[in-house]
Amino acid sequence: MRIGVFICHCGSNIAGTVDCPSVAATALTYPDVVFSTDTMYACSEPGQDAIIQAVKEKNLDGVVVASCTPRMHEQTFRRAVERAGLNRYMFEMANIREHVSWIGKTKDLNTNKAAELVRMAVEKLRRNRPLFAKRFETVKRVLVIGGGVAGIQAALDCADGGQEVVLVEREQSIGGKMAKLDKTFPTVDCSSCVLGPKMVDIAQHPNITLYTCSEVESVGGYVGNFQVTIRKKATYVDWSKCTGCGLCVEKCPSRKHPDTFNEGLCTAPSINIPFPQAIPKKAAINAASCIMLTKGKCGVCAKVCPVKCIDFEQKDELVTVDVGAVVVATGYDLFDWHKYPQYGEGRYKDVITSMQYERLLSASGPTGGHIKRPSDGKEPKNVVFIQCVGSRDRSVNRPYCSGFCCMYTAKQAILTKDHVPDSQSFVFYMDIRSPGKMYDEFTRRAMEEYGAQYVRGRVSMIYPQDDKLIVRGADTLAGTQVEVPADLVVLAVGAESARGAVQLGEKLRVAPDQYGFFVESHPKLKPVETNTAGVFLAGACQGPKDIPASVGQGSAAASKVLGLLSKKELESDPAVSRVNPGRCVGCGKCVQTCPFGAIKMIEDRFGNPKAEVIDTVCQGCGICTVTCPQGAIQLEHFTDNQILAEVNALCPPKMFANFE
Amino acid sequence: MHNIAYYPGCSGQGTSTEYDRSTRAICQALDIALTDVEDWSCCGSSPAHTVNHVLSAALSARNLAQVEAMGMTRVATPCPSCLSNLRTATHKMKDPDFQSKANALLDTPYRNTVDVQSVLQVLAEHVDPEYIKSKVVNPLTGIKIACYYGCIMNRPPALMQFDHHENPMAMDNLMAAIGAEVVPFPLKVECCGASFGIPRGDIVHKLSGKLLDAGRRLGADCFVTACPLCQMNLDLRQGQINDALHENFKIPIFYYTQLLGYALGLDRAELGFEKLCVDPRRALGKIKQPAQTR
Amino acid sequence: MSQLDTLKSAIKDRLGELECVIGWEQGYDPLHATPLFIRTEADLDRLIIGPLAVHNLATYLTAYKGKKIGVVVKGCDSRSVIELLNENLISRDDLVIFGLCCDGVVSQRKIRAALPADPGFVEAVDISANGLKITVAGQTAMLNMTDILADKCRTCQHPNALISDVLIGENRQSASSTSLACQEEFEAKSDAEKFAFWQETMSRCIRCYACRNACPMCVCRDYCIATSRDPLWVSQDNSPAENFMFQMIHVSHLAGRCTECGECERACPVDIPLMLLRRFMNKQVQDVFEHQAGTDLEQTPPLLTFKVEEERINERGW
Amino acid sequence: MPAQDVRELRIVGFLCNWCSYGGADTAGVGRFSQPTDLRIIRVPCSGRIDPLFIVRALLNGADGVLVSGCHPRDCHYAEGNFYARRRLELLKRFLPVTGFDARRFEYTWVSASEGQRWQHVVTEFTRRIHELGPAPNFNPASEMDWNALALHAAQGQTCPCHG
Amino acid sequence: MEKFITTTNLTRLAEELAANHRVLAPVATGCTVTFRRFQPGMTLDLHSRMAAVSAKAGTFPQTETLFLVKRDTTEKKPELIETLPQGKNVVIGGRPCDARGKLMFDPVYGTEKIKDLYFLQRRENTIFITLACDRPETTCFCHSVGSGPADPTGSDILLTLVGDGYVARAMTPAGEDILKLSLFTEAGDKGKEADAKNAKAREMMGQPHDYSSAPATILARFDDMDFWQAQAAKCISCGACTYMCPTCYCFNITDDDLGLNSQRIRTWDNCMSHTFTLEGSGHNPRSTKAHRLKNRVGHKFSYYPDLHQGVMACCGCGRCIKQCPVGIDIRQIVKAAQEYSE
Repeated sequence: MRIGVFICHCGSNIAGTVDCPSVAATALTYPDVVFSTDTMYACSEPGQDAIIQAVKEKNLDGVVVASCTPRMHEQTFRRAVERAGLNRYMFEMANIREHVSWIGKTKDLNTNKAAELVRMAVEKLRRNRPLFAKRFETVKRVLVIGGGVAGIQAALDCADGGQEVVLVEREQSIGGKMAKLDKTFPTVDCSSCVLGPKMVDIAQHPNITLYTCSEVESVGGYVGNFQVTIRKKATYVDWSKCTGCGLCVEKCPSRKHPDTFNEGLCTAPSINIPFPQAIPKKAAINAASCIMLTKGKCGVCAKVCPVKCIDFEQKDELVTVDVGAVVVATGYDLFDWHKYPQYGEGRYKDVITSMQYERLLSASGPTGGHIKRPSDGKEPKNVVFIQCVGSRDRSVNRPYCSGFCCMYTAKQAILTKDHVPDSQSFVFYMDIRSPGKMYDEFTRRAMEEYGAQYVRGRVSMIYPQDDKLIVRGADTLAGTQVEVPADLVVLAVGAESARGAVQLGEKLRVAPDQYGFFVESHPKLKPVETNTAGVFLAGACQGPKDIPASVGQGSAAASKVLGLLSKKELESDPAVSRVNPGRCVGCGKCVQTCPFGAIKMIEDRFGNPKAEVIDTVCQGCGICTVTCPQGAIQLEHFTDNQILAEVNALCPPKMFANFE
Repeated sequence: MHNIAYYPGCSGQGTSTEYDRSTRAICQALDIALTDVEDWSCCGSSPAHTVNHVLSAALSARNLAQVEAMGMTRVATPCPSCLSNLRTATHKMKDPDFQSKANALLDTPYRNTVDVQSVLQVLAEHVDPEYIKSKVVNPLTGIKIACYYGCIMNRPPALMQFDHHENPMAMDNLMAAIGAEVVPFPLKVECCGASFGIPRGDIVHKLSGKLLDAGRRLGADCFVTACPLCQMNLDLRQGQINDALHENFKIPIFYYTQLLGYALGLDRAELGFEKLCVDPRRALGKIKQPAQTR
Repeated sequence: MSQLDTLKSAIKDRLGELECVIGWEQGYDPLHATPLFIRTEADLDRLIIGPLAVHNLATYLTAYKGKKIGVVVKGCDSRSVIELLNENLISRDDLVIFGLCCDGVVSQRKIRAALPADPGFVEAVDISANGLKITVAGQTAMLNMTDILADKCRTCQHPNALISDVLIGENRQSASSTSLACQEEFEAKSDAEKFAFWQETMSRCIRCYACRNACPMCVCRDYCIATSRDPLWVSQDNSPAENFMFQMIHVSHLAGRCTECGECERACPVDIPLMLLRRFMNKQVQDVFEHQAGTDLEQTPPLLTFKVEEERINERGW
Repeated sequence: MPAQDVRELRIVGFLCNWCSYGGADTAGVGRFSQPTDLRIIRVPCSGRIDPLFIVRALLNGADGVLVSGCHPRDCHYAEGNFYARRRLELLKRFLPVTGFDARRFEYTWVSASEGQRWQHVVTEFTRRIHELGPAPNFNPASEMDWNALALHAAQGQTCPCHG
Repeated sequence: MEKFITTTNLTRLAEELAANHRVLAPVATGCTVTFRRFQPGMTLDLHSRMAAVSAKAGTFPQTETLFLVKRDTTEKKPELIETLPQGKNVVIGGRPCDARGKLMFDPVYGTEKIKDLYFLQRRENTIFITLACDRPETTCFCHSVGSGPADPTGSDILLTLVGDGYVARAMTPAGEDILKLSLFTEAGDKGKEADAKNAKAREMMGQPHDYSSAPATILARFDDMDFWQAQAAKCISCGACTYMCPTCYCFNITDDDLGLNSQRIRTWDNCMSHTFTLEGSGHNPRSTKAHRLKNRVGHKFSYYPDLHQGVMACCGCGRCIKQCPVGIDIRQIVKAAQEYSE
C-alpha cells in the first residue's frame, strides 16, 4: 500500500503548539507511508488540490490527514480523495487540533502525541478497504406526527409540494395547544381565526390523509423506506357516517368527566365534539365515563343518532403505511405546578394555570368569554400572574426558560383589562424575556397602557384570607416583601416535553435530551434534522417555542422532506456490518441484539443457518460485532482488526522476541 | 409499648415546664415509655451554632452519644429547636471529616446510630389515631383550633423528613382525632419572630400579630403549638402585641400536649393550664361537656 | 433396581428412535471413565455411572444438530443443556435427556494428591458409597469421597438434573456450602500476587485449547478467534500475555453463559486453575444481573439483553 | 512507541463518535486544557467496544484505559450504550481476579455538549493513573525478569488446591 | 563410562550447568510438573510424576522466532535480524521416551535436501541427561514401539536410581565429558544394581503389543469413514495429545506486528485442529474430527513407518492417553484397525 500523510497547520491553530514539519517527517518512517508533508490549511481549496495532486503524482492508494476533528471535515476530505480517484473509505483522519493542539500546553508532548495519532490513523488505513454504497428508491409519502400548528404547517407544505402526507394526531381534533388559545401575541388577534382555515385545509387537501385519535405504534425501516404502523383508537363512532350534528352530545346523560379541552374547568358529556371548529368534526365516546361502555346500559346516543353511526363494539384498528420521511411535531405539555407547595398544591380553587385562563378568556370557553373565578363565579378585580412556574427552576428539574410565558402573560394582563376594565393585574416575574419582533413593545404596552403592575420577584406563598388569596412575594427591586390580595391567581406554567415523547423517540430512534425534548442533529446548522436519517423535527417537541417559531420550523422540516424525496434514489452508508459466512456458526446472537432488526437468518447452500445483514437497515453501530464470539460479523470500517491495529499502534504487544 | 429516649431540652426546665409535664403525661397515657437521656446537657442550639458549627454539633453529639450509651437508637424531644440542632448534628456528622472533628471534642465519640424525632412525630407516625380516639374521655367537641407548627418543625424538609414542609398536618390530624374542629389555618409554618424576640420586639409584634389575626378571622377559639418559643411569643407577648397593634386579641395559646391531655382526661395539675398568660377558660368553656354516661 | 439398571432400561426403551445415546464407560484404567456412544443394546453393557463419570457430555450435543440423540446428564451437566437450549443451539425435540440424581464426582487431581504414588501406577479400584479404595504401585489407600470430591460438587446447588425426559434416582440434597476456601483465599490476595500468579500459570499454558474444546458452551468450535487471522486477536506466540489473552477471550465469551461445570479446568493438562476466573466472573454476573446460567429455561444470557434502568449498576460519577 | 517520558503514561481512550468524541471536541473548541497522555480511538458507538479491546490494551501494557459513551437513553443507536454498560461493568468487576488494578480501567458517559465534564474526566483519570504509576508488564520485559518470575513460581507460589 | 552421582550432587550439577547452558528440567509449580528453565534455587522434581508435557521443547520450542524485522525511525529500509538459536542446552530428567522423540524429527528436518537450521542447531547443541523409568504407568507402551524403560537411544547420559543417587552411564562423548566432573564418583557395584532395576522395570511392562501389521491395516481403513467416525466420536478436537507428544513435529508460521517492528515466528501446530489443513479458499480436506484423528493415528502408525523403515512415529510415552480430556486411547484405535473384520 502507498499512503500519503498531510499534516495541517490550521494556520496557527495547530502549528502554534505542534511542530507540524516534525510530525510529517516522523510519519515518513511509518509502514507503507511513501509521502508526507505539512500544509497550511488542508481543507482549503489549494489544500485539497495538493492532496489530489499528491495522490496522482505519488500514485497513492490511501490518504491520512491530520487536522481538526473528523466530525468537522471528514466528508470534505473523503470527497477530495474521491475526486483524486480513490475510494472515499481509503482515507483516515487524525484529530490533532481539538484533541491535541487546543488542549495541550507543552509543544514536545503535543508533537509526540500528534505523531502517534497519525500512526494510529496509518495503521487503521492499512487495514481499510474500498466500500461502495448501495442505491435504493424512496417512498414518496411523508408521515407527520402531531397535528398542532407545527405539524399542520409541515403537512400543508409537504402536500402542496406534491407529496402524499399522512398526518397522525393523538387527540380527537387537530389544532393542538393553539386551538385552545383565545388570542395570540403580539397582535392580539383571534387564535382560532388564524388557525381555523389551516385546519380546514388539512381536512380538504387531496394529498393529506388524516388520522386523529391515533398514535404511532411502531416504526421500522430506514430513510426512504419506513414502515409505520398507526393505532387508530376506538371512538365507538363510525366516522364515515358521523355528520357532526351534535345531537348525541346534547342528549348524553353522562356529563361528569372533566372537559380536557377546557382544561378541566368544566365537565363534558361522554360523547363529545371537543370544540366547534374541531377537525374532523366528529363525535367520539369517552370509554371511561360512558354509561353504556362501563355499565352496559344507556345507549341514548345510539337512539338519537340520525345516521346510526354509534358502534359500541368498535375496536382499535392498526393501519400500516410506507413512508419515505417522518416529521415529528408532537409539541409540548404543561408543567404540573402541583409540585410547588407554596402555591397551595391545589387547595385553593382560584389558583389556576395560564391555559385554564385562556379558556376563561375564550368566547368558546366554559364561561362564554366572561372571566369568572372557579370558586364562586365572581368576576375578579385583582388578578395576580406568577411567571416561571416550572421554568428556570432547578429545584423542579426545569432549569430551562420556556420562552413564551413572558409574552402570553403580558397578553393575558392586557386581555384582563379588556374584559374587566376596573381590574388590576399584578405580574410577579424574574426577568422579562421578549426578544422578538414587536415583543418587547408588547410587554411595555401591558405595563404602560394597561397598567399591569410588574413585580420583580418570586412568590413564596399563597394563603387565603376571607375570600381573597394573599400572594406574598419578594419585590427585589424595592428590597421588600410584598403581599397582594388577589381574587384570582394565574400561574404561567412552563413547557415540558409531551407525555410519551421518550417512548416515541425510542420507536423513531431519535434521542430525547434529559428533559424529553428531541435532540436535533446540530443546534445551529441542522436544527430540524435528527441523527436518524429521514426523521425531522418541527415545533416544540425539539424545545419550547412560540407559534411563529413553530410554524417556521414546520415549513423548514417540510422543505427538508421535499428535498429528500425529490431525489429518485438514495445511497446507503456502506460502513455497515457484514457477515463472513465462512466463520458464522449460525447461533443468532447478533439477530438478538441488533436494535434495528437489520440481521436475518438465512440458510446457505448446505442448509446451514447463517446470519445476513440487510444493508439498508443496518445503522452501523457495531453491537453485533461485539456480540459475535467468532468475529464472523464485522462492522465495515470499524472491524476488529482495524481497531486492534489502533490499539497495537498505541501499545505494541510485547512478545518473547523483544527489541531492545 | 414504645420505648424511647427523651431529651427534655432547656425550655422544658424553665419557660415551658407545662410543655414538659404535659408531654410526659400524655406519653405515659399512650403507652410510650420515655427514658430521660442520662446527664443530658445543652443541645448547642442557643449561642453555639451561630459561632461554631463543630462545637454546636459536638454539644448535640454528646447527648446523642449518651443515648447510644443507654443502648437506644431513638430519641424524642418536644422542642423543635432542639430537634433541629440534634438532627443537624446527625446530618453533618455523616461526613467523616466533620465527624472526627466533632468527636475530638467529646470524651465518648458519637457513632451516629441514633434517630432523632420530635414527640409530635412519634405520636403522628407510631401511634394509631384510632388508639388515641379510643382513649379519649373528654372529646374536644365544640372548640375551634388553629394549629400552628412554627417555622422549624418541618424545615428544611431534607433534614427534618417529617410531614409536609409547607402544609403540615400532624397536629391538625391529632386535634381532629380528639374531636376538635380544626380551622384551615394557612400560616402554619410562618415565622413568629422569635429570633428577634430580644432586639426587635416590633418585628415580633408584627409577625405574631399577623398569626393571631389570621386565626381570629378563621374563628379559632385558640391556637395549639408545639414550640416553646412560638408559644411564648404568642401567649406571653399577646398583651404587647395588642398594645403595639391596637388590637384586642384574647386567644389562648395551648401546647398541643395540653389539649391532648385534657381530652385523655389526665390530671389537670399535670397539664399546667395555670401557666398560660391568656386565660384559657373561655376557650375551654366552648368544649361541650360529654353526655352523662352511667 | 439399582440406579444404573434403571438407567439402562430407560435407555433401552428409547434407543430405537435415537442415533445414539451418550453415556460413560470405563476408560484406559480402572481409575478413569471415558465417554461411551451407545448405538446398540450390546453397547449398553459397558455403561457406567458414578463418581468416575466426570465428563460433561453436553459438550457433544451441538455436533449432532438435526439428528435425534440421547444424553445422560448429571445435575451440573443439565445446566449446560438448558443453556444450550436457551441459546437455540440445540433443539429440545431432537434430544432425549436421561437425568441423574448425582452424588458427586471425583477430582483426579485430588486423587493424585491423596495417593501414596502416582495414579499412573493404579492397579485396582474399589468404589463404595464412602469413597474409593485404590491400589497403586502395590500400596492400597482408602480415599474418602469427601476428600476427593470435585470442587464443583462441594458447592453443588443442583445435584439433580434440572431438565430431563427420564429422571433416574432419588433427589439428592444440594450442598450446604456455597463457597470454596481456595476461591476465597485467592480472591483475598493482593493484585500483585494475583498478577504474578497468572503470569506464572500462563507461562506454562501450552495453548492446546483443551479447556476451550471441553467447554460445552464454546460453540464457535472450529471458528474460535484465538486461531484466526481475521480477526487477529491473539498472536500464536506462546507468551504469558498471549496465553492470558486467550483465557480472557474464553471468560469474556462465557460471561453470563458459563454453567460452571468445571470441564475447562478438568481438561487442562498442565493443571491451571481456570475455575478461579470462571467462578469469579459468575459471581459478578450473579451480583449484577441476578443471573445463574442454565438454571431456568426462560433465561436470556444477560449480555444479550439490557434494562434501561440497571438497578445494580451504579452510574459512575465523576 | 513508548510514552515519551515519565511526564506521560500510556492511556488509551475508546469514545463513541456521537457523544463523547464530540464532547472531547467541545472541550477542545473551548480550549479546556487537559493532560496529553490520552490517545483516543474513535468508534461509532460504545456498543462497538468489545471489552476485549480493553483487555488487549492492558495486556499490551497500557497504563490506563478510559471508555466513554453517550449517557444512557441518549444513544444515537438507541441501545448501544445499554449493551456497553453491561459489558463494561462486568469487565470492571472482573478485573480484580486477574491482578490488573481495576482502577486502571474506567468507563463513563459524556455527551457532545459536556466539554467541561470531559476535561474533568480526562484530568481526573490521568491523575489517577499517574498516582498508580506505570503498569506492570504481563510479559516480562527482559530475560532476567522472566527468570525471576519462573524462580518465584518454582520456589514459593502455591497453587490453590483445585479440581 | 559409568559413574555414580548422589541426589544432592545432581542438583549441584544442574546448577553448575545452568551457568553456561540453557537447562531444562522437571520442576514442580503449583500442582503440576513441567520442564522449566532451571535456575539455582529451584528443586529438581524427577520422581513425583512424569512431567506433564514432554521435553520436546528442548529441541523444538513451542515458539521459535525465525527472524525479526526492525524498522528504525530514522532509516527508511527495514532491517532483517537473524535469530538462529544460540548457546548450548541441557535437558535433565527426561525419560527415555523424551530423549527418543527427537529421533523421529531427524528424517524430516535433517534430510539431504531440506535442512531445518533452527531444529538442527538445537539438536546439535542439546545434551540429554535421561532418567530410566523404574515402573510403568498404565498408559506406558514404549516397549511395544521398539523402546523400553531404560532405552538409552537419544540420550547422552542415562541415569538409574540406586539408593540415594543415580548410576550414570555416558552414551556419547558429550556425556562422557560431563561424567568427568568431580560431582560424579565411581559407580562400583552399583552398576549391577542398576542393571537389575532396569531389567525389573522392563519385566513389569509385560508382553509388548505387536504393531507390525498396523501400517497395512490402518491404510486399509483409509476410506472407511464410518470406522473413523466411531473412533473419533468422543474426540473434542483439542491439541492436548499433539502438544504433549515427544514426536509431533508440525508447526505453523505467522507474522506479528510489534509496533514499528515485526517478527516471524514458528509455533507448534496440531493436526487435530480444523485450521491445520484449512486452505485459503475456505476448503478443508480434513473437515471433520474423524478425518483428523485418522490422520494422526495414520501418520504415527502407518504413513511415517512406511516412509521411514518401519519406525513408528510414537515413543509409547502414553501422555496422549493420560492427558486426553476424554480418555481417547490411541492403542485401542490401532488395535481396532488391526483386528478389524468386515
